[in-house]
Amino acid sequence: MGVKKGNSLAVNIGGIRMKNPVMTASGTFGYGAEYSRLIDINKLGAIVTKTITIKPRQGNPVPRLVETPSGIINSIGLQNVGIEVFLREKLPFLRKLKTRVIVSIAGNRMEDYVKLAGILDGEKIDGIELNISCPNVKGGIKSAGRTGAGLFAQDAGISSELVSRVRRATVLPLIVKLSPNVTDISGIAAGVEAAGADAIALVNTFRAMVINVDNRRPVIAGGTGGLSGPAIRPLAVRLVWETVKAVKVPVIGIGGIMNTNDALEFIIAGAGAVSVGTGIFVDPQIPLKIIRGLKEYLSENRLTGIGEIKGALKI
Amino acid sequence: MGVKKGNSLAVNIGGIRMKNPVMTASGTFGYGAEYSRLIDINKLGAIVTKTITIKPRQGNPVPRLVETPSGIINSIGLQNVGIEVFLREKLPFLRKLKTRVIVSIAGNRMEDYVKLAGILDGEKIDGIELNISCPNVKGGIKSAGRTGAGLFAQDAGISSELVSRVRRATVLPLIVKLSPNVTDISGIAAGVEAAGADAIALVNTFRAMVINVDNRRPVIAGGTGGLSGPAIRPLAVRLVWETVKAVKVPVIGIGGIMNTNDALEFIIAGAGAVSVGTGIFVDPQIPLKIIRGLKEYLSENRLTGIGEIKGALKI
Amino acid sequence: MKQIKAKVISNREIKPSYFKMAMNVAGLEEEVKAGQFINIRVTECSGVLLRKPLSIYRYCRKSGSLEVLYRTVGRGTEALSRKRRGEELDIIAPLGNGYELPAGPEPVVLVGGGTGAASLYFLAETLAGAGFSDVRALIGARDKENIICEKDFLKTGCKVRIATDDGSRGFRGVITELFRSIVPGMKPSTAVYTCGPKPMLSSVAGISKKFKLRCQVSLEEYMACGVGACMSCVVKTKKQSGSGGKQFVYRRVCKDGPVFDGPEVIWE
Amino acid sequence: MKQIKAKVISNREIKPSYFKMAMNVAGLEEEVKAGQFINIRVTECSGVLLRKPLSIYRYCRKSGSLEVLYRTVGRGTEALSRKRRGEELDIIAPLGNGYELPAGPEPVVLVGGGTGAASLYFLAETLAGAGFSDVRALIGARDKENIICEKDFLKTGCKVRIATDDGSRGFRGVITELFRSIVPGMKPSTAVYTCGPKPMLSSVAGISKKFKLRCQVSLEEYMACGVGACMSCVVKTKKQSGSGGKQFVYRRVCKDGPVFDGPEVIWE
Ligand SMILES: Cc1cc2nc3c(=O)[nH]c(=O)nc-3n(C[C@H](O)[C@H](O)[C@H](O)COP(=O)(O)OP(=O)(O)OC[C@H]3O[C@@H](n4cnc5c(N)ncnc54)[C@H](O)[C@@H]3O)c2cc1C
Ligand SMILES: Cc1cc2nc3c(=O)[nH]c(=O)nc-3n(C[C@H](O)[C@H](O)[C@H](O)COP(=O)(O)OP(=O)(O)OC[C@H]3O[C@@H](n4cnc5c(N)ncnc54)[C@H](O)[C@@H]3O)c2cc1C
Ligand SMILES: Cc1cc2nc3c(=O)[nH]c(=O)nc-3n(C[C@H](O)[C@H](O)[C@H](O)COP(=O)(O)O)c2cc1C
Ligand SMILES: Cc1cc2nc3c(=O)[nH]c(=O)nc-3n(C[C@H](O)[C@H](O)[C@H](O)COP(=O)(O)O)c2cc1C
Ligand code: FES
Ligand code: FES
Repeated sequence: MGVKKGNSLAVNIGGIRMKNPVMTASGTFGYGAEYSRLIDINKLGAIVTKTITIKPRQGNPVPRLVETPSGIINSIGLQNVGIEVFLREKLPFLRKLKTRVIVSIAGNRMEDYVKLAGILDGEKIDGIELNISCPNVKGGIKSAGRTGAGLFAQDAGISSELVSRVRRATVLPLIVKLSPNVTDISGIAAGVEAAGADAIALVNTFRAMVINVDNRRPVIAGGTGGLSGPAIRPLAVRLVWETVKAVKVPVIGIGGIMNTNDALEFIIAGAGAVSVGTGIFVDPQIPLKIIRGLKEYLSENRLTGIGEIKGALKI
Repeated sequence: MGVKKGNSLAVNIGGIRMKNPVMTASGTFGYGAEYSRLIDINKLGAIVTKTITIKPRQGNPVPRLVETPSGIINSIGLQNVGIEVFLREKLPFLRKLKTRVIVSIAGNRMEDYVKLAGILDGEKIDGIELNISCPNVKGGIKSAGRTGAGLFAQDAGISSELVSRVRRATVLPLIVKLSPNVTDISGIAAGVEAAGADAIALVNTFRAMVINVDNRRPVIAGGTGGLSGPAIRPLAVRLVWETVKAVKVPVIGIGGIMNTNDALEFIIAGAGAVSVGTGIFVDPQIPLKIIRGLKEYLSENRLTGIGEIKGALKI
Repeated sequence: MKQIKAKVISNREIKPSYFKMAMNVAGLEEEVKAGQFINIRVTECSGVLLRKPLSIYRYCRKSGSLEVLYRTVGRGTEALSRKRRGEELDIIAPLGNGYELPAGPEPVVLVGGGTGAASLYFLAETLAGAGFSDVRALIGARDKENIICEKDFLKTGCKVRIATDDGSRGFRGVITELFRSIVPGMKPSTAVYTCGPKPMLSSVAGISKKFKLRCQVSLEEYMACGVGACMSCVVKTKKQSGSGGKQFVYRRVCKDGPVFDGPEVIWE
Repeated sequence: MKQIKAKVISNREIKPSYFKMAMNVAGLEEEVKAGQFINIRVTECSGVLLRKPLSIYRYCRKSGSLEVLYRTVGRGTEALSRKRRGEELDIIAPLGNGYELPAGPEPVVLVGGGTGAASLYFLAETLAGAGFSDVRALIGARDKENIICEKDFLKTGCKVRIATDDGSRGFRGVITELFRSIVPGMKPSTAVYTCGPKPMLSSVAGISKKFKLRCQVSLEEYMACGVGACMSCVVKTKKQSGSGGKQFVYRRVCKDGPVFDGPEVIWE
């Protein structure tokens, strides 16, 4: 299939210029190096690192993972090396890559995010993703001094407050990753946009539970975990579509993307870029296959740029 | 596998005494008759009818259905014969059955529910299920004179108000079917309990979208539809578990139940009964297989009644 | 209607991506009519969840053998194509109303597009058995590689005409054009049966109406239950007397159909 | 580590629910060590999503043939068991660290439970090739029907002892009891390798420690990526010097293992 000259996959996601709109989702691509022998990382639009916290985190007890119909549930609990080791041992490898590097960060309290953003502000990275939606760690709303035990991203007011505080700590492009575990995504999305987010990523995982009926315990050691994979794709596409209608900043579509068709669904729904998460485990080639597939789709449909189909949904 | 004498599957769901806890979910079992040549309906714990409205409804344009990974999305739009034809033509068949008959009702406005409950109050049925959570019809919060375009079941206050109004219209056991498309199920569940619900059923479907990338239109004619099937089971189990912690009335677990193991997950999470929906399409024998399977589980585990494992989750 | 385990007798690719599968349905104990279909569970893997509806292409009550003819278009039909002799399939059969045979010895025209030829072949066989001697089959496809059932029709004694979009066999053009070209010569009592893609059905129904021929169309719609319970598979039909003020009535392809009288259907 | 398409050479049931599958991995171009594993995509159907990790049971660099030995326990392994000669599998191989061979010509004891025998057999073959002459294999299973690889071990020149829980073959009782009974006679330089269910590994590691034998254990954990990226497959290990105030360190079975020194692991 010949690719027409001038076809362009380049996108600008809140100030991050990527050569194509295909990214890897936080937590599924480690710190990049792990997959470097299996795929040519330089071809990716961007890498989002595993979420980094101030101190190293041990993460949750095992089992941390279970397969479900067309999905998986994980509860890693943000096991990561901490910002110090990350900067010293992981970032140098990432910097050498010819792809955009986005560092995902999280904390138990708002101050943690602010501090991490401040530390990263001086580093040669392309953007920061605020993971305010991980269902597998404590903290969140309660830690913000409010009632309720939800995630930051389950409360519009708290999400906005967090984003505006982080906004003051860095000039780097700021992506805010939202939770799908909400009644109304559009209010939350509009709130973080107003607070200064340059882009919105969604979805993070859906809180889920599997029970072992023999020992009558949850299979995931922590009780619940987060569901990802093809099972959630139709939910994620709907959420992205609703979010796109509510904000002007670019939206990164995530959730069960396994091939070009899936990526196109998100883009047509309005996503400016897409991230592959669980799909990486199934076939590490998926992001590169999607990049090729998108090029072909553009040629076949005589389009000159991916922007032409972004949000092209007829409804 | 010999079944020990005295094993009992009998349950009491908000005043509805069922010989076993296995039901069919609204909208997937028609008005009962459709499946009568394929399975012995009399063996079921209860049947929940297709949701009935005051006037007959045409339902939504086609396509109304699409398959997704381990799930289906539907947007039937409550096509039904209306309460009059239901009482005249469908109920007589149902009354002859040796199973409990629960009539699901819905309307665009609160008054519709009240009126329907009033009409059904005089009929020989075993209970009413309030479908305040169908994602495929208009009405809901807006029709209650509030702002927002959600379902009744996405607003705790409106849900409670609706239930307390219906409560005054009937002495029949009242099951309230909730939506999983919410940030916090426990508040809504507690609210409808306080308003007089005798039982809570969940989940209804998750709002979802699939896009045809060739014509760039949603596959479902109405744009979005509701996701059901095994894909959502881990989400439904989690929601039932959270709900059970928030209320004292029985909870009916629904979502992707395909076999005995799945049913047991819900029961161990705390459900008093379970409903099979999408599973019926895949294999109409599933409810009966589950009834046999539950009996075997009781024997194998030397339990005398299903109540012994209800909510037995160790966490 | 019965849910039974049917053992695969054979399952072979008759031409690229077209398969014929025979299975033993000895337990069926029921009359089977041309135009009816079966609903097959193709895999235990939840990635393909729903049963797949396929028209009955052949049925022999004596041997208990039932055949389907299908094209692999997606996950479900591909899974089906990997089934081998001896494997058991969970099927629900027979489903739907089936074609209504003509009352007298009228001439009959069958218009089949794509895999639509499968159910029409079963009808041709039934008609031959019932003594209908003037049966013409028009089979259409994109190109000659996609023409199916030609020999089958010939064996029943039909006169067969072929149409291909690219002209690689028979009439060059769409089958509806071929149909339109022969209709003027038909007797007014001619019965028309058609099965295939919706635009073709609509066009055949329209032409038949114009020439006052009775036309039965066999529709396809996305199905979940296959037994009339879920309301997924509806088609807009003209309101019957007594259906109130509505402009149309949605009827179920699986239960009220798949065969409808052409004029009943509202084509959109 | 490489992702390649491997053609199935053979896949047969060696005893009820145990399968041996050979595949062509000619493209691998890499050394393969006993104790390493491969990660197989068993189906395109999303109902079984993750790759399935299986130990390398045999590898012949010259012919490019790699074998696994597996038991069908769920959807994934069942799908694998239906693969036939000529089908292509998407595999990532080789993964993990593998067993470290003893430095000198020490006696070696292999303790395998269930399918754990597979990777130990590959080790036995390697040891035989490297000139180790005193290798003893203890194989344990529920009953004699579940004993695997006995002949394989014998062919490498091992001394083989069997233990079955029900006493239907060899020693009656758990394999760890058999191990405990022979350890007192072993030289202190003996190297112990063990693979199988976690309680068995823990026990073998404990006994080895008591008798001051070096013991390597091969662990299993639920895996998603298999390459060290996702942190799903961790095991609690003793903190190394320099890992701060933590009581333990989670290490990745897929990347830092699956083989660990017995004393490293915190058994819970
Ligand atoms: C009454 C009836 C009779 C049929 N007879 C035949 C036949 O004899 N031979 C034949 O080759 N095909 C027949 N079909 C079509 C056949 O059912 C579909 O090709 C098949 O279901 C596709 O499944 P898939 O998983 O391979 O494809 P998918 O990838 O799921 O879908 C491909 C396309 O097939 C259609 N389809 C998928 N699932 C269904 C479903 N459950 N019900 C209806 N349509 C669906 C959709 O339009 C979809 O776009 C018939 C359909 C109906 C409704
Ligand atoms: C490094 C390693 C080497 C292995 N070597 C062998 C071998 O040589 N022979 C053999 O028969 N088995 C081996 N196993 C176990 C094998 O991977 C599982 O039996 C298989 O994945 C089960 O998949 P399933 O879909 O059939 O079963 P499921 O129904 O999914 O699960 C059955 C059980 O298998 C385990 N399991 C499932 N998926 C995984 C996964 N992705 N990773 C780890 N465990 C899982 C779980 O404990 C689960 O309870 C090995 C596992 C690991 C981690
Ligand atoms: C094993 C695993 C670990 C994850 N870790 C993180 C994380 O550290 N930070 C984060 O923001 N999201 C994390 N996620 C969520 C993914 O980035 C992604 O949002 C989600 O999995 C949905 O996409 P998918 O269906 O393509 O996997 C993780 C997901 C998985 C499966
Ligand atoms: C085709 C279809 C029609 C449905 N119609 C209704 C309905 O009329 N009323 C209702 O309360 N729920 C309806 N539902 C939702 C089911 O009752 C059930 O809550 C949901 O499908 C989840 O269960 P499942 O995963 O077992 O299907 C429908 C579901 C399907 C698939
Ligand atoms: S498929 Fe359910 S009504 Fe036709
Ligand atoms: S399986 Fe991903 S880190 Fe081991």
